[in-house]
Amino acid sequence: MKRYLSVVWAVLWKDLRIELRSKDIFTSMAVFAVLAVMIFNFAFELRVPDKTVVIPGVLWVTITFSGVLGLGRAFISEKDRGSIAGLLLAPVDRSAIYFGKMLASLIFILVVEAFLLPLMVIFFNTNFISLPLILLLFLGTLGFAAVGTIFSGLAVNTRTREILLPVLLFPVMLPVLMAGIRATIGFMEGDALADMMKWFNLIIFFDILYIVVAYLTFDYVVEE
Amino acid sequence: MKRYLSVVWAVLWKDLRIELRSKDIFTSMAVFAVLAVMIFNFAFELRVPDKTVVIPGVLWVTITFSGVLGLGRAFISEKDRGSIAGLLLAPVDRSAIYFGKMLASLIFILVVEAFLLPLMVIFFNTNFISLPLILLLFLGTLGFAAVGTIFSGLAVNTRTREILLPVLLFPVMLPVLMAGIRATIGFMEGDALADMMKWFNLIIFFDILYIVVAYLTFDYVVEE
Amino acid sequence: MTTPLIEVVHLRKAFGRHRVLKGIDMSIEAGSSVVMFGPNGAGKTTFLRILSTLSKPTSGTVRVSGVDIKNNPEGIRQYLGLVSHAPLLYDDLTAYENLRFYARLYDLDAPHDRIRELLERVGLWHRRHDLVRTFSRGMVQRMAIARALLHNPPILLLDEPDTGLDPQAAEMMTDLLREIGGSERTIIMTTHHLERGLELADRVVMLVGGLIVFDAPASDIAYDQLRPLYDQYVGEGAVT
Amino acid sequence: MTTPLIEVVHLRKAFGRHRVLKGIDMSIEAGSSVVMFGPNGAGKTTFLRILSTLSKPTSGTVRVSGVDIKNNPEGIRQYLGLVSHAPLLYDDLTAYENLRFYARLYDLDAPHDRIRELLERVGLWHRRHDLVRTFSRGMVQRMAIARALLHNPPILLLDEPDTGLDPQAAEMMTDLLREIGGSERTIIMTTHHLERGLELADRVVMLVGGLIVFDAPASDIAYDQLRPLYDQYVGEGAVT
Amino acid sequence: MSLSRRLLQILNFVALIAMLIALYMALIQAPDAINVDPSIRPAQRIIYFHVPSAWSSMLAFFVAFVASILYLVTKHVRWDIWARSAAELGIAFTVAAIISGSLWAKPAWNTYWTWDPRLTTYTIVLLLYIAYFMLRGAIDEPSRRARLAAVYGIFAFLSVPLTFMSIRWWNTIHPVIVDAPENTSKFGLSPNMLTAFMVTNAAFVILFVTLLANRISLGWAEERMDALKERLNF
Ligand code: HEM
Ligand SMILES: Nc1ncnc2c1ncn2[C@@H]1O[C@H](COP(=O)(O)OP(=O)(O)OP(=O)(O)O)[C@@H](O)[C@H]1O
Ligand SMILES: Nc1ncnc2c1ncn2[C@@H]1O[C@H](COP(=O)(O)OP(=O)(O)OP(=O)(O)O)[C@@H](O)[C@H]1O
Ligand SMILES: [Mg+2]
Ligand SMILES: [Mg+2]
Repeated sequence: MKRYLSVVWAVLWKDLRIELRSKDIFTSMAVFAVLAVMIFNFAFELRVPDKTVVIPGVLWVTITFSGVLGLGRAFISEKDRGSIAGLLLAPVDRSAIYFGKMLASLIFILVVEAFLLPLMVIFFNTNFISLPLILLLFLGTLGFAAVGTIFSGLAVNTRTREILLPVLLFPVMLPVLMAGIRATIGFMEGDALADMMKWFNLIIFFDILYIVVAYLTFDYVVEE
Repeated sequence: MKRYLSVVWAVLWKDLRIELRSKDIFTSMAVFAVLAVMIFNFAFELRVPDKTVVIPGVLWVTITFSGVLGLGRAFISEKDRGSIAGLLLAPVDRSAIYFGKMLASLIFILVVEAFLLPLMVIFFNTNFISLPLILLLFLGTLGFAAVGTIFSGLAVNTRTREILLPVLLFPVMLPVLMAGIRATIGFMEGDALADMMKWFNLIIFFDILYIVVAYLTFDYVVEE
Repeated sequence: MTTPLIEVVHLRKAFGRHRVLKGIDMSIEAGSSVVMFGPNGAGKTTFLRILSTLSKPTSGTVRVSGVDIKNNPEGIRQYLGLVSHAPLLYDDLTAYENLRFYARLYDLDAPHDRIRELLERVGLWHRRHDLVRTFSRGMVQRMAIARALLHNPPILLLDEPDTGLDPQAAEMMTDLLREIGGSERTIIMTTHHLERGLELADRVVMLVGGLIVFDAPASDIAYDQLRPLYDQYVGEGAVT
Repeated sequence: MTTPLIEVVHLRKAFGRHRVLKGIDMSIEAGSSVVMFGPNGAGKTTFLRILSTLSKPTSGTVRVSGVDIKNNPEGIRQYLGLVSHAPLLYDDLTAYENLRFYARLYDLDAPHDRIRELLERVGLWHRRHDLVRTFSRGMVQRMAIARALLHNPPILLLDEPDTGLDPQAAEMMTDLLREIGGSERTIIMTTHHLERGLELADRVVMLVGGLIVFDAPASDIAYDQLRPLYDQYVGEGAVT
Repeated sequence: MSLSRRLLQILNFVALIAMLIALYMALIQAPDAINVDPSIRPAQRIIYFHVPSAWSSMLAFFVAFVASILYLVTKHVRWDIWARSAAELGIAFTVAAIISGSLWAKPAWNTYWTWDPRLTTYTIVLLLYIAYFMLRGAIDEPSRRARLAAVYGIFAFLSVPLTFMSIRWWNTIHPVIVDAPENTSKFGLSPNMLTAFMVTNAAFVILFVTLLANRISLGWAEERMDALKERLNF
């Protein structure tokens, strides 16, 4: 077990190191978040009477977008010099590699969210942040990173990528996204927390499902 | 001139051929576009009295974001086996390479739009498509592809790579994006075509400006 | 007779309709150095990739110490070191960081000393803080060798490990290989540099068109007979 | 005396603070074959990339037929063929499509016949409809050579063109190079395979640490003196 | 060398005088605006800081634009130094204009910030040049950095004029002075105010030129230091 965790950590450390090498990555993400919110602001400004109605949509779309951007990169560094093969040669259960890369993706998306939330509060001039919302975002992001990482791995495998990526990613992510949006809307409208437990449960259920399935299938995704 | 056009065509053909093989760029753009529209649709369904008010915003935002995703990959095939160097060795004005890649990006984004429009009509249950709108989209996309292609070349030369692309591209694209949104709102509200000429003129003006500047500067972007 | 370290039985591999390995049988004793020659596209890389567990055969089995590698790939990977056509390095990590990362994956004790030792051997210690991205081809290949030897694996699978190395680096590599793993180190290596291959080999194999056409102890082969022998067995050597 | 075809004057190149080429002067007559040896990291690739217009020198000039390549890079590229460390091919195009693409870039007449001729020469005609992604290393290298020779360029810049080639393919390459461009073809080539280099060369240059330390006609060098000579000039050959 | 240093000192001195004059014109010579509510008349004097800052920022970006073009044409480091110096000052003036605008907005519009097109487009200009410096930061090799930044500097400037036009094309709450006569009624400046307005603008241009000259000579010093470091293999 210690061995397993140390491999997870090694992979995570390596991904973080590569990303941090370009120190400006976080500034880029922050500026990106500003821009995205500004574009939305422009887009909805003239027509939507109360801009706060668009907050849930803007929030989840921005996260999805920056997430897709980030996940697309997750395995790109592995293609550099065939280095994915270097990982696969490690004498360790390959799921450790999966968890390392998944955690790295999770951290990147969470960092973007940490920039995005206060920014949206400023731009939309409404404080919609609450502890349950943060929990919700975390859970949603977890599922997103879990599925996204394995699909990103599919994308480097030439044989499977064409068929699987689009077909799978889209329907698979939808339950979590929908539940996330519904729950966010619920928060904005001040619904009772109890009412929203069903969304939370749905997301947690899917998170667990995704992670278990990813754990079981990752080996097949990367093998040749 | 014939020589020049034949190089433009060669580069365009090559990019299309590779894309038709792997469908990488197209699928990631399309998946994102579908996700974004669905998210918006769900997000606004419950909260906005009349969903059609968000159509212009959703339309342009989705195009911009999925466009950036596609553009980020525009130069990735060139990194495969150092093949960008192969292009740069060609005894030809490098702007021909620019136009070839720009047209390829343009086509990818247009194809995504061709999917997106009917999809939005179905989801929002309003037929907002009209010939002037299509023309508008085309003009907007042209400027977007023109700038996006050259910035994609800029971004691959940096340490942060794809992440930097939206940061560079969005603020530059904003004039066109704003004009596009305003004009779309005009269409939706049935403004007279004459009133909207100023937006069309603005977009056309920027399109020409961007293409000319890109034509003049591309050489500097790819040289080492 | 003891069981050989590596046993390959009826190994076949096809990519779609294209049959690359057409039934390979081979057994390799612990401590031996097998050098494999063969024309481009013969299937050498495919063979080594299967042995390294990176690729799965279409049919046939590979046993290491009597255990089918299908059944316990993780256990076997610990004992393998691979130099492949791709150097398996991260462009955006420095030389040191790359090896540090692999040291973690292989759970080495005292990684720093080991990394230092190897980087000094391949002549890159003074460049350890430079990104691999900025290395020349030969420097990258030196790194690839250091990476493969990091965990001191008893079995070495080397796919043209000498490409891009300057003559002195190639000699350094030969010395390194002789030292590693003690008397039990087993090497399976491909190369197109016949003389250099023969120098390291105690067994020479030729693979042509997915079949082994020649297999003999290196001591049976005279240095200047090698090229005629190669031509004889490999034939006109068009790509298959 | 006529002006030499290629003149390199005080050429320097630094990457940031790292000085790679430290002042190279050289002139090359039309029709000659210059082979360049040197340890890993000496700057050979950097030198060839500058000649090929892919990289710009920090200072110094390169003139081809008396014209500074800065001033008319497009005009000069027509006459250059480059084999670099990267094969400059698209993984997701077939062998034929790759060459077809380059034929368009170079505006060849009768591209089909020329592509067929070259693919047959490098032994890949029967594999023309396979993606380059599925090729073995040597096959990719053969493709890289075919690509570089496609437009029959009078000046060939070859950076270790023999890597990954099997012995017969290497001979095929040597023959191909002898034929191409007629008596006026000029070759600048690097390789770590000293014997093969000497065979093709009529002038041998050694580059060490960014400086030319040896430059002599190939006819002055006896085959078996080459390695001692190399060791003498290159020294211990640690990476610089 | 010493001549240019002397010139720089003269310039510094001139700028100091100009700023003092500007201060006098803005605070003492210019009359109160009579067409605004008495309670915000003192705040109205921000115009003598706000508009010159905004205009100087655009001038700075224009200089950066021209220097970028010259860099690509000549490949001389001088123009890279000019471009990055001017862009940096442009950012500084932009921030000054935004802060002063915000301070004015509080009394005038009863909020520090609103997403009015003028304010938005101006923020975008700020982001454009932040992106410009991020691009610079993401490239290590000096000549490549200069080259790619120059390309971006050209594109970035293309949308700057749009900011200037935004108040003229869109209905915004942000006032316009320099425009077609029919729109100027509300915010017209009296002749006395106009003098002060012009003088402060001129003073800011002098300030900008002075700062630019100083920044450029600093840029050269940086360049020399890098060269020295390289020689010492530092
Ligand atoms: C944070 C808020 C503000 C920002 C970012 C801002 C930005 C700018 C910019 C960029 C300009 C120069 C461009 C041009 O002249 O077209 C400008 C000019 C000007 N600003 Fe502001 N401004 C702000 C607030 C205000 C406020 C509250 C007032 C007064 C009520 C004001 C009055 C003016 C005037 C009178 C001009 C000159 C307009 C002209 O050139 O015709 N600004 N502002
Ligand atoms: N992924 C793949 N898909 C289809 N065919 C493949 C794939 N990988 C290899 N091949 C084919 O298998 C054959 C053997 O390839 P392999 O790489 O094993 O050759 P090799 O003996 O290593 O040659 P070289 O000396 O050139 O490295 C080649 O014909 C190659 O085209
Ligand atoms: N982009 C770069 N950035 C920094 N340093 C570089 C870069 N490219 C090359 N170098 C350095 O320049 C030196 C010479 O590299 P070059 O590739 O020219 O060597 P080479 O003679 O071709 O070696 P090899 O025989 O290994 O191919 C090396 O020290 C290398 O690290
Ligand atoms: Mg091989
Ligand atoms: Mg080299």
